Amino acid sequence: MIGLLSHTLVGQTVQAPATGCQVTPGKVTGLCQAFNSLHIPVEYRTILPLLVLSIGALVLLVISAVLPKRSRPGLYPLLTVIISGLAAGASVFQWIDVGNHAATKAIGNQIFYDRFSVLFMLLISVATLFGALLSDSYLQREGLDGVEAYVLMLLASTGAMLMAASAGTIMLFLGLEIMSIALYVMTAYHRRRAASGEGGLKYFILGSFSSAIFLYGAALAYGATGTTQFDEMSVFLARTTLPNDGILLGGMALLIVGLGFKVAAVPFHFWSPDVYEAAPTPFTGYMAAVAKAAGFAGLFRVLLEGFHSQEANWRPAIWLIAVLTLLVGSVLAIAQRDLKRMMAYSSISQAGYVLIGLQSASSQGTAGALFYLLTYTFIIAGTFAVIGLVQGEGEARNDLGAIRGLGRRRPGLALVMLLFLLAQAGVPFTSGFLAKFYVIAAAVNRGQYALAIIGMLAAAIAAFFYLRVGLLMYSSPEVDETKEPTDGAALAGLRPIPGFDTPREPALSQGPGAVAASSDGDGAVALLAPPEGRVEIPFTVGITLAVCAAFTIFAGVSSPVLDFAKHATTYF
Amino acid sequence: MTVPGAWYLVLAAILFGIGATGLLVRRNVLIMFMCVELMLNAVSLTFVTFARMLNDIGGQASVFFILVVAAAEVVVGLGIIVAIFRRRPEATADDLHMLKG
Amino acid sequence: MNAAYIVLALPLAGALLLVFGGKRLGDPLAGWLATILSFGSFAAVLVTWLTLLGDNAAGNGRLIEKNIFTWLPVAGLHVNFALRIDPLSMTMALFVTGVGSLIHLYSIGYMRGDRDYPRFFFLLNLFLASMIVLVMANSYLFSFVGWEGVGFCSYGLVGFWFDRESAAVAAKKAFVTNRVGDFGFMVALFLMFNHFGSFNYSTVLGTASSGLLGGHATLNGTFATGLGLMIFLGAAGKSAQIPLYMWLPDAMEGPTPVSALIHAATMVTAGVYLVARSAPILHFSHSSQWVIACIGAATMFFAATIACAQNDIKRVLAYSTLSQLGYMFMAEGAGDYTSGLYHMINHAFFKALLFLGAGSVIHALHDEQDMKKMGALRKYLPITFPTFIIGYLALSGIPPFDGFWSKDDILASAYHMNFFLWLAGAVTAGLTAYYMSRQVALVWFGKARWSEARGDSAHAAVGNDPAAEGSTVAPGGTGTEEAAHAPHEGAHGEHSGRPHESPPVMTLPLIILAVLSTIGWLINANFGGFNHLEKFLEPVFPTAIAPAIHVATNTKWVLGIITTALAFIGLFAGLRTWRKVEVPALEPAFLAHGWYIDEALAATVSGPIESGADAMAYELDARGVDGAVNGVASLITGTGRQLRRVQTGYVRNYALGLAGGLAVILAYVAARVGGA
Amino acid sequence: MSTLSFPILTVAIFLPLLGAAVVVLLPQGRASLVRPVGLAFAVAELAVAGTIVAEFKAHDAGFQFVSQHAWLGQFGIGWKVGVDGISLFLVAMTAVLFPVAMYGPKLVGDAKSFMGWMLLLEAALIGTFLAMDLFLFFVLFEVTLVPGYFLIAGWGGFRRNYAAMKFFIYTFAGSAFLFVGILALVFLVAPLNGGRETFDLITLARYASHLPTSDQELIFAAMAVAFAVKMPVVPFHTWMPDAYTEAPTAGSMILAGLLFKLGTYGILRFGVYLLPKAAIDLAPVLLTLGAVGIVYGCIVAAVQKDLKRLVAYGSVADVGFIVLGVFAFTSQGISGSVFEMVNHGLTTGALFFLVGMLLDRRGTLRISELGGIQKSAPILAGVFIVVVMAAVGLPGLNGFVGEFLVLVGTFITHRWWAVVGTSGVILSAVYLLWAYQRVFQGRATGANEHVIDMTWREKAAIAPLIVGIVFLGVYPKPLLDRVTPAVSNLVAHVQYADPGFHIPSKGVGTVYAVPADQNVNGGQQTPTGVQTAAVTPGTGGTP
Repeated sequence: MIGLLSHTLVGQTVQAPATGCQVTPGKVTGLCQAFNSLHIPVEYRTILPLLVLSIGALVLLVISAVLPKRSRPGLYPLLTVIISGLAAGASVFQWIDVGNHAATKAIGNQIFYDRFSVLFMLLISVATLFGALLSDSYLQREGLDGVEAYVLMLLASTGAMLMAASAGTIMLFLGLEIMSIALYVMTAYHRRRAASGEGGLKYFILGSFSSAIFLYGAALAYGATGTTQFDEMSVFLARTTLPNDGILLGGMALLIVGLGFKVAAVPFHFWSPDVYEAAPTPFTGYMAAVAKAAGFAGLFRVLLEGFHSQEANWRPAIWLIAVLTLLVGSVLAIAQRDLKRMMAYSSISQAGYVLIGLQSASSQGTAGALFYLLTYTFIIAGTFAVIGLVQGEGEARNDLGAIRGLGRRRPGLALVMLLFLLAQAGVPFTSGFLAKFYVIAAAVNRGQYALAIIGMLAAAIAAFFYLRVGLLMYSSPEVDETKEPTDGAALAGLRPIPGFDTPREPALSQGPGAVAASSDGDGAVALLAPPEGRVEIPFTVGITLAVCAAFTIFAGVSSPVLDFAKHATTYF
Repeated sequence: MTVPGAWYLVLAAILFGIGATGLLVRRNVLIMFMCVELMLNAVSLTFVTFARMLNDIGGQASVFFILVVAAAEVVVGLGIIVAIFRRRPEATADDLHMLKG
Repeated sequence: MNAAYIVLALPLAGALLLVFGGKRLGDPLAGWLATILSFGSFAAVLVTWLTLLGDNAAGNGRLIEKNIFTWLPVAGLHVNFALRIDPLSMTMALFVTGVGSLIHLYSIGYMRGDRDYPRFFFLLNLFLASMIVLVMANSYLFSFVGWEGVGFCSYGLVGFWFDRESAAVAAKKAFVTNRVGDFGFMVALFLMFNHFGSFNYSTVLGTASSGLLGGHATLNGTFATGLGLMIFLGAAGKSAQIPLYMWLPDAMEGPTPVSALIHAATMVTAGVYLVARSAPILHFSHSSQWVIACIGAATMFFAATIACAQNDIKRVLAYSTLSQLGYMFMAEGAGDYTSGLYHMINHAFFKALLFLGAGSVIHALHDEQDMKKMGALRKYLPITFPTFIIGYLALSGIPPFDGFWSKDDILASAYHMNFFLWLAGAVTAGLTAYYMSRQVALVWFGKARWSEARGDSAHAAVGNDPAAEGSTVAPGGTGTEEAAHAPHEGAHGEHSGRPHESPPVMTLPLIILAVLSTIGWLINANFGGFNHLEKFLEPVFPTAIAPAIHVATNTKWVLGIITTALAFIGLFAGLRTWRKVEVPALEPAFLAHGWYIDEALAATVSGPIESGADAMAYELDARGVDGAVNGVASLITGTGRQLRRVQTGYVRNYALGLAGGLAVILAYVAARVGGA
Repeated sequence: MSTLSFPILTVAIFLPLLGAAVVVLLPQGRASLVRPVGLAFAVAELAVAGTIVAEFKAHDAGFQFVSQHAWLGQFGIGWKVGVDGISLFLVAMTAVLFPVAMYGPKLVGDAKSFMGWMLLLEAALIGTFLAMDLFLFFVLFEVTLVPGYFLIAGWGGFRRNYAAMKFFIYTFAGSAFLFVGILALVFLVAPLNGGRETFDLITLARYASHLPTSDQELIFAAMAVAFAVKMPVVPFHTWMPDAYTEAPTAGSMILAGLLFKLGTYGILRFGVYLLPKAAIDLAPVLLTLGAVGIVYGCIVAAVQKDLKRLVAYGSVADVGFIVLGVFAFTSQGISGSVFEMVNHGLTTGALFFLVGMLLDRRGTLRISELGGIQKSAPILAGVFIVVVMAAVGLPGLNGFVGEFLVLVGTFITHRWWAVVGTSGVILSAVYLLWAYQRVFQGRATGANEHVIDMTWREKAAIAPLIVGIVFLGVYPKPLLDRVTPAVSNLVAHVQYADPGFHIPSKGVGTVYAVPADQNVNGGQQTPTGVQTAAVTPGTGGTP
């Protein structure tokens, strides 16, 4: 199946005149000469990272077939890291190469070769790098180490890059499917966990349902505008005023629903909490970054590239979706007690902010959204890295109790986790704050005051559960029921901290009305004692955490990353 | 006499509707999966109709992509379904409700 | 010419020395240091007074201002701390420091053996300094600083024996009631600044040279009335007039020298000084003059009636002070500021004398304050008895002594203003004579009731932790001091059982004050043609502001004879009824309880305020506003829990959600078809 | 605008930051070193603040020691810091209060992270007072929340988690409006500023008054909400008693002493200075809230059962005075409110420190269980009564000067609010003295009999506050000389913005020159171009 896919890919596109085959890494040039009979111009440099990843996946498969079983456990993650590193390098080369001239279409004008797609390629390859680094120790611990996971990850990234660079709805659909199918299998990857299978199946059924809806939208759009290419579509729509734009708007709506599902916007978010909880932790981190980024790339291509002139029609719809996503995401996250599920809802809420950027439909809004996605990748990778470490063998302890008292057992790890939580809450001097600032600024610039305020209030609600986790880390490891606070129940399960306990009798502040906002639903849930023993931090995870933390602070304080995102939207 | 293009579109829309409701109503996972395939075919029909009406080859060509993707989906989907329902053959989609809340 | 600075510097230095070094100085030394400094300040005032008189010869309008430093330089507002030496401030300073020094001397004896001895003299010296600031300030604001400083010292001194609950409550009550008065004073300050742009007396009130009211010449009626009433509200707070008088009787909880100094001679007269100082303002609003006169008269009469029914020796004198202050305000209301001030000086002498005498009686009977347990003390206190009698005669207004001269002038000017005011004044003169004679009869004559009283009152344990509080609280809420501050009693050691004369350091001031109470007529007895005070104060109260009240001399003689007659009638009535045997409580309970005003006030005002505050704090704040905030939080978490149920876990429900979302968007799009 | 070569202000911000880093990185073994090192940095910061105060030229109304660096050029955001009369003494007070808070109260639990959070909080606070760039102000305004949260949650009382969470979320939600308000202002002003977006306070202030009035009022309202929550003004105050009561002694000293100044300083600098016309239009609303706050705060405080909660509610009343002063728009009113901010920091800081001492000695602060402590701890009672008298506003202590200036200033323009405000003088006496009487006077029973008096360490720690209280009360001239020019400049700026709004020039000889920087087409004028004629003193007595 995969072979078929890559063959069609390579076979169909590769036929470049001699000039096309400039100097590219060894593997490709050979094939290039062989098929120069077909006269379709192909510039490989436009899809270089994509090629690197897909061919890398093939190479990995071949090597695993050749080498004896269990020869060296660390080989595959190492190779994946090298491949994604190469892809990242390629996209940096592309960034310099694309310079600042306008977007050009390549590969039989199915691909947009501009800074927008290059930025996504960089983002996706970095996310893959982190995914590989985190999966290594996880898979060994769970006894699932094999080459399949890494191949799937590379192929999913290929699909994501394709989506980001697609110039037409069909190519977008193709990328969407390549990524989604790989993700379905990754979700169901953990054989021994029943939840993993269930999550995978749910994701599969709903994913295919939404792809069908997306495709139907593409068909209707094709019918209305006569083309599947975005630039031709916008030219057509700018030129003609359709007498009856029912089909066009229907198509647009369906496209929005299809891609809305992918980025888990409310009301299409139902799948994501279950899937995030089901999937193995490193894959969840990877999915949260890559799937969301690719989905938004698609949305931006469709709405800001294709339907730019129809702005008046789709902006109110996105406004409503954004508000729902912001509020429902935060509110539901408060009621959670499972760490991964809470992170799922929190990532839904974060998607709301990118929707704000989309809704303002300005180059500043897009730049804000890109910056948000870029910084979010680092933050979510770090967060899930810590969750992966804390949850222990067989993901036994996903509940909030797992992180309890981490501040005492591993102060460094706790500090890094605190940084990621505060970044997601949008506390200044972290990239999270600048991301929210950029997006809200774009909304305010377009006069969307209500949306801006709702966005910030959602951040306030979200801060509630981020800080609760933060505080849990610094609260006492021992859990004894006796010292349950009598008057005005303190926040669920947060006992006074022995390390920090002031030995005096509590300064009972009276007032009958002081009922604490106890967040747990069914009475004070007894949080289980945290797992004993030290939390070992493998080398690979250590690097990821360090890099993510450094980037989160660097992007939060200085402007280069901001300018990088700004340049990526020159052509809107 | 030539049947006007709109009829085909309506037929495709009906097919798509049937597929969607089928997925919502039926409990058996395989039936649900077949409904998705039905929806994809409805879309192919729409594409062909529009291609014919617009007299443009692009629409026809995209049908091939849809078929390819549908095939790929079938392979992977059935793989997962089999993996899960091997132990409990009579299970339906509703038995899978461990993840909730 | 910096004697003026010394006047203020000495007591301040004394206060600072005592607060830091007080503990080391110990029992008598701290007292002597404070007394010497206070006498030094008195001497400095004398020097300043003489130089002022000298200047007068040079004819520069008898006004000297001494600048200390700039206090508040804020854009338009510019306030300096500066002293103002003019006849009015000199008169006040003279008797304040004079009487103050005598009381310092007296306190050395009275307070011997007390645990917090240095703290007492620190507060006394600080009080003296604040009083000097109050009277010698050159601006309303600087005198306000002294005004509040005096309030704080009275708070400290009334609550000196803080371990007694009633003293602590009385101190708080005094301070808070004073603050109500200060509210009025502050509003007056704001009005002043808003209208004149400054607080200086010379700007606001104008000097003889610069014309009236800082060159404004006239003040419109309503503004003057408003300002005048606010100033009077401040004065009423400090001088315990009708609306704000309750704190003075309770302030008797403090040691007796405190009552003498603060609640008889100096602090309570601050209000009278302020009204006198603001004469030019009051000149333009007759209505406020009327208000002052009427309230003065009402307080005068009201307090006199209550005084007739008190059993505690100090509370009688307290209500008598209220009554005499009523006289002074009536005089100022009637426009006769000079006689008001003259009565103030006389009152300072004989009231201080009476209080100190009472103090020496209490001292002799080991803290016994209930007159029902005294009697026939004349044989045992040879010096206190005659001085007390002189004071008693002066207060009752018997001719040769001071009381008569000043009270008579006041009644004359009251008569000039309105007959009924004079009538009230005359009746009160009679009442005054009555209750004072009652007191003298009970304390000095009749049967010696203190002997069997000695047996039952709990003996104070020797040593300095206060004995269990004496439980005998005389009816009518007259808190007795009784065995509470026994410590200093222990110092005497001998328990002869028979009262003994106080040591010379206490009797000397009594003698001096007695002398002063007799020669008061020298100052301003216009019957005898002496009007030194009037001539001395002339530049402060020029005829333009306080037109001279000329009552025909013979009507003045007639009035004088009538009041003296009334006084003698009251005298004989009092002595006769109370002289012989102990008569059961003749006084109606109604008067004893101070017309039940205190209890009524507690029930109608502070009770509801208390529950209202409780309601506001717990219902409105804790449940209302805080409830709203917690409500929002639980609302959010509540919806969170409800929404969780929507996530059922069934794949088909999710697909339904997806389809529902699709339906909504399609409906929206359908609405937009053809639209924009 | 004197730009000192040596960026002393940036040093003032980064020094505590460096201190926090050093303290946190101290090796685990050397725990004993933590407090001395922390204290050293705090004292060093005090020295820096001292030099700033010393170097500050008294009669210069504009910003001094301004240092400016590019930061996020894309949005016109720059690192611009400067100090003027209004913010000078707030910085000085911060520098004084932190060493006292760190050194004075007894500390339980992990000293290392405590010192770290405290130094971080100090850096953020001083940065907020010095910020001249709206973005920098907002960022630091928000950053103070995190250390505040962890100080309460880590070392607080029994219901600390609830109180800390409420403190964070309430203020964080409030600042959402400030965030949107600032952005709206920046983007509305951009076209006037030649299309360039800028967050610089001076340029924004110049163009902001040219926006349509409705926009100005909306932006001001948004900012007012955020600052009202932070101050806290009455309806938004419910987080404050919980936060101050549950915080550890040092925490409540800083929270009550400094954190709520962000709100009042913010409304003055970024509300009134930026949008004077809107400030004038919305003044009645805030004045009413202020006056109500005074009365409400005192009454509710009077009936509290917990001494610390009582002192906390007292702050609501003091906020009322400051709000009254700010919205009086007269020199006296605003200098009074700036002075009151400094006062309140010292007085409430001392009060919470003393309450903390009581808590350490008796273990409980329920007033019903305390009584007659003066008997066994006279010095503690003596210092307590001095601070209580300062809070009540006894002349000769700092409270009176601030309160009097505020009330005089407010009386000129808004008479009846001032009268209601003056009632606060009585009510504050009631609740504080009643509390003092129940706690310190009366008969001592049970454990109250042997309460040990103040130790040398506590005396040394509280000494600077008491000296400050007395000195500012007796001789406030040096402070007022530096505050008044900046305030007069602000008042002239307000008066210029809305000629209709006439401020009667109170006092003889007050001359308000029209500030030169108001001519928009003029060059890059800076407010120091303003000449407020030196105020000729009234006809004070001449010896």
